[in-house]
Amino acid sequence: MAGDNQFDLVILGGGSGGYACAFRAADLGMRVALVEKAEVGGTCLHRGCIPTKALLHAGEVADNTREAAQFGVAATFNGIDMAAVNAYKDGVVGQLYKGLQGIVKARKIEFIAGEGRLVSSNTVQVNGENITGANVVLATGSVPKSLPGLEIDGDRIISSDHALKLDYVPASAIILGGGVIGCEFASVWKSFGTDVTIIEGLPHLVPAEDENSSKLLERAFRRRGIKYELGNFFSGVEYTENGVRASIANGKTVEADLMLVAVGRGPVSAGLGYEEAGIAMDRGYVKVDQYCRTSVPGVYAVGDLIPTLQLAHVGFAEGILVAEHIAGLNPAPIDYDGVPRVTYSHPEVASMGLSEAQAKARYGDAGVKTFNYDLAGNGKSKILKTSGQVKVVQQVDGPVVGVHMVGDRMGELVGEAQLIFNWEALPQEVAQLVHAHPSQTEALGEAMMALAGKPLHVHD
Amino acid sequence: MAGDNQFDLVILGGGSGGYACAFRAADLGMRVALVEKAEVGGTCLHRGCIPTKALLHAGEVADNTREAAQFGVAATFNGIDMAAVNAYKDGVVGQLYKGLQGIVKARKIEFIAGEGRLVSSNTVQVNGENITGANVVLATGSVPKSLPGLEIDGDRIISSDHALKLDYVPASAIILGGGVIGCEFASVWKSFGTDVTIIEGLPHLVPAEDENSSKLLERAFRRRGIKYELGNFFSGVEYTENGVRASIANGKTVEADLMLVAVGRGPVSAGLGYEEAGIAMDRGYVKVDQYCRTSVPGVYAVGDLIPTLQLAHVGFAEGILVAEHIAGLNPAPIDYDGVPRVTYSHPEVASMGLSEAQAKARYGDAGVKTFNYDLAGNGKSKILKTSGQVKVVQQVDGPVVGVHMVGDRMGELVGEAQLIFNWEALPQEVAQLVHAHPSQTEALGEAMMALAGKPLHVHD
Amino acid sequence: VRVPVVSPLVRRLAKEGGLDLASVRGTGPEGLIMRRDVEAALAAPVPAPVSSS
Ligand SMILES: Cc1cc2nc3c(=O)[nH]c(=O)nc-3n(C[C@H](O)[C@H](O)[C@H](O)COP(=O)(O)OP(=O)(O)OC[C@H]3O[C@@H](n4cnc5c(N)ncnc54)[C@H](O)[C@@H]3O)c2cc1C
Ligand SMILES: Cc1cc2nc3c(=O)[nH]c(=O)nc-3n(C[C@H](O)[C@H](O)[C@H](O)COP(=O)(O)OP(=O)(O)OC[C@H]3O[C@@H](n4cnc5c(N)ncnc54)[C@H](O)[C@@H]3O)c2cc1C
Repeated sequence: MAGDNQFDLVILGGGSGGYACAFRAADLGMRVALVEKAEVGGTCLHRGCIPTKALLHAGEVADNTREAAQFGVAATFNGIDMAAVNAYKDGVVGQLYKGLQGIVKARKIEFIAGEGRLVSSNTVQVNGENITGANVVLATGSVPKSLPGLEIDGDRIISSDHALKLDYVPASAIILGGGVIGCEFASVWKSFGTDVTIIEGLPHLVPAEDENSSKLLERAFRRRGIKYELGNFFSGVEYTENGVRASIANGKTVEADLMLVAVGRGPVSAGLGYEEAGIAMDRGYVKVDQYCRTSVPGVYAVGDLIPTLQLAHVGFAEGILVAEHIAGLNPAPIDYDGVPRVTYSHPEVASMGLSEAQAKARYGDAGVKTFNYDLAGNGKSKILKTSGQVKVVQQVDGPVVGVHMVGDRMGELVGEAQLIFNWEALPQEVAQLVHAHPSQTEALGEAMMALAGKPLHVHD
Repeated sequence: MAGDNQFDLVILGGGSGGYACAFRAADLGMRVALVEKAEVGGTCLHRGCIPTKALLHAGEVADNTREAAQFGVAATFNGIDMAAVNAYKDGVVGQLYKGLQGIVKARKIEFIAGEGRLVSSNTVQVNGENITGANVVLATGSVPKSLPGLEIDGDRIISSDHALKLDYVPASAIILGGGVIGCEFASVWKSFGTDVTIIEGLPHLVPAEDENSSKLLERAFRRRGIKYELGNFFSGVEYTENGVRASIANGKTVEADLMLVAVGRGPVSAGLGYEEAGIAMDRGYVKVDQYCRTSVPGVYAVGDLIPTLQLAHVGFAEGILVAEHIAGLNPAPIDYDGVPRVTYSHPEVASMGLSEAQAKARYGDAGVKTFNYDLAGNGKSKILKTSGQVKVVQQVDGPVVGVHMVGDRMGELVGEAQLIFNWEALPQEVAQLVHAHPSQTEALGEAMMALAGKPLHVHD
Repeated sequence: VRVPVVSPLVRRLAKEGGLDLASVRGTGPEGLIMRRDVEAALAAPVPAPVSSS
């Protein structure tokens, strides 16, 4: 650490939100201290986005291998070598981690290893030393939550943190929670050969998505043999001789080797001095305005610590916004409707903007037009043997206000959907651009053509 | 056939250009006759885009299976079952063909099976009958070309038509021509286990692409063990006992089981009455203006028959343009720079707009700025174990004028790149939208952020 | 009736600049209004009249 403990910016927490803020602030010429008790990269790199997607890709390879004969490839699937899967996953994480550390160094950010605590509105205490900054950013992120009375033992009742470190493939698993994380693990484990049952109290899987997407995912999961119990809440779990037995409010029980608790994540804020410094909080989250300013001048908060979408790229955006705001660049606040969302299961669920229900609430039932393009008409999807739909929600005579996609590899289409939504494009403005053939992006193009009144590969 | 042979529109040829025109014209209320000597769908569906991409996907599955251990999946690759590969490929084609036939029916297009000939500016003769239309569209497409004196025997010296029907995997193959089709077959065959050598007279593979893309593809092919001889022209071929021996102008020779001739495609126009009807031609191509009008009023031409980019989606666009132009909708002419281009090899090459060299020719050396984002920094690409780059060409202080990408699955990113290019977006307009993490679209986002002066995951 | 513009971005640019697109002459194909046309109109010394639509 430099002898001088006075910085332009002190950031507490080096996850997606914290490090993005540090990178941008350093870029803008600030002297930045980044305080991190574990590893730069945070949840996303070490316990979240990246390791889960590596597992999902290993699952895709396993499925490809198992189903190779469908494509004319003679192959034998001999099983999952979990040690090798973990070596692959850790290799990916390790390389990206090295990359991040390199950027921290290159941008001359003062990385301070240690657990920090806010001791005043401009001071973070770490390793007994006070680090002060003209501005402070709180970015301590989140950790897995549980339900009242449900104890995560890390062995048979586990969180995503443990699930990512399992050194074996469970023969059977219960997944408590059918949101993004639950569905991603359901997908991985099924691909690895586990007998999976999801318990979700709400009536649908990925309940935050447009109902059409939920239904399509449910259909695909059913075909894959992933079981789910929807619409009835979990009522308890007990240990059996070799596993666990979960009960559901409707009286059913499910037995399995282990249970993954994926009921959400809670902010890391207790005992860190936030309240003492006068920062307004709400159920553990730090309250902020549209520039991520807390109630205390000079103190900002970003990422999973604030009650916005818990996504790594939202953390990036908030971190960058804060750095630019401090630098006086007058950045525009983030339009959270404009943030792309992806569930990387097999099949993937990707979306932008408003669901049909949300759009109708905003524009009235008669103010909304939708079109569902079925991937059955899309050549590339047929080649991949994936099914699903691209659903587009349009404000009548106006722009596209929502895009909802289900199908393998749909996550990459959200890049185009994001421009369409954020730039308020009219369907005809997209429809006049002919998409590459044969690609999955064509499905988006076909939906826009249909909404623009000029359907191409569509059965009338 | 209806008793009445008088139509609003007669289209000669039911490939991508012809059927898209028929669909749109029928949509707009015209009575349409579609004359086709073989099958609706043409080259693209039956002998082009679709079957090649099915083979490429089978190749991907084979590679995945072979390399499964890298991802922790224990598997044995037992070889390619060409009969099963062909059944898969034909299944995909068959389903899409059925879909197309359904649309022809649903839109009440008069499908006339038979070889047609233009006998006057408004009449096509087929099966001895005259079919007249207020307007006529020529859409007879293209077929594989060869070189002077090089005879395609369909056995050891073959075209893509034959290559798509092979019922065995050649042990070795020479590919004459390193363009899109040549590189796609090189990729497929290598995945299937063939020893492949490409002979290309120009100094690079995919020579129409930005030089950076060519170099990246060459590097990737070299790593895959695909051999190539660049910069020296093919000088001849002779039969050996069991195969062929090709000679190159520099004196080298290459021996293999067979040789695929992929030196381009020529228009189908000879003997069809075009010249006799007074239609201006140029080396077999039909000459057209920006609305695809030929020199004879009322006669249009679209697709591979005219000297524009030989791509299925260009055919679609031209077909639609013609239908809308005839209907008086005043469509804007096609901006051919704005058409996405994809080579679906492993890795893929995808591009939009101008190469760096083209941009410099247009805007001057000082008028162009570029940025290359290496996929090594992109999490999702690391997970897929693919390498490559996203290169963006910007007019200084202006919009993005070119995007050039190499890497597995980059073909789907061209959807977003297409909007950026065609909508004249500035890098900062894209940069302010945070991309989904972890996705390959992030690489495009990172390149835009870097050009906008706010690099995120970039080593300075 | 919508005025044909090259992109939603250009529409937004015009809206943010208080520019009535109907008053802009497009220099693209078929009179399509390009980014350069809107930028030129916005930079013009005498601002184009804004319609109260
Ligand atoms: C299984 C899983 C999968 C996910 N998949 C995706 C996905 O695919 N896409 C996506 O966008 N998002 C995904 N997420 C969410 C994403 O990981 C988070 O939104 C993101 O990591 C939040 O970033 P953050 O910076 O706010 O917090 P975190 O990443 O949690 O970082 C907080 C950092 O602060 C440090 N810290 C905490 N307290 C202190 C202290 N007192 N002193 C010093 N340091 C401290 C922590 O060690 C940590 O490094 C996933 C999450 C999980 C759990
Ligand atoms: C191996 C290969 C791979 C390709 N991959 C791609 C790709 O991935 N993406 C892409 O965009 N493009 C690809 N193409 C190019 C694409 O196939 C063509 O650009 C497209 O098919 C051109 O469409 P068209 O309608 O002009 O001609 P065609 O598709 O050739 O159709 C012409 C039709 O006219 C019929 N016809 C001809 N003469 C007569 C007559 N006298 N009477 C009646 N009917 C007649 C033919 O039977 C045919 O059906 C590929 C081509 C090949 C060969």
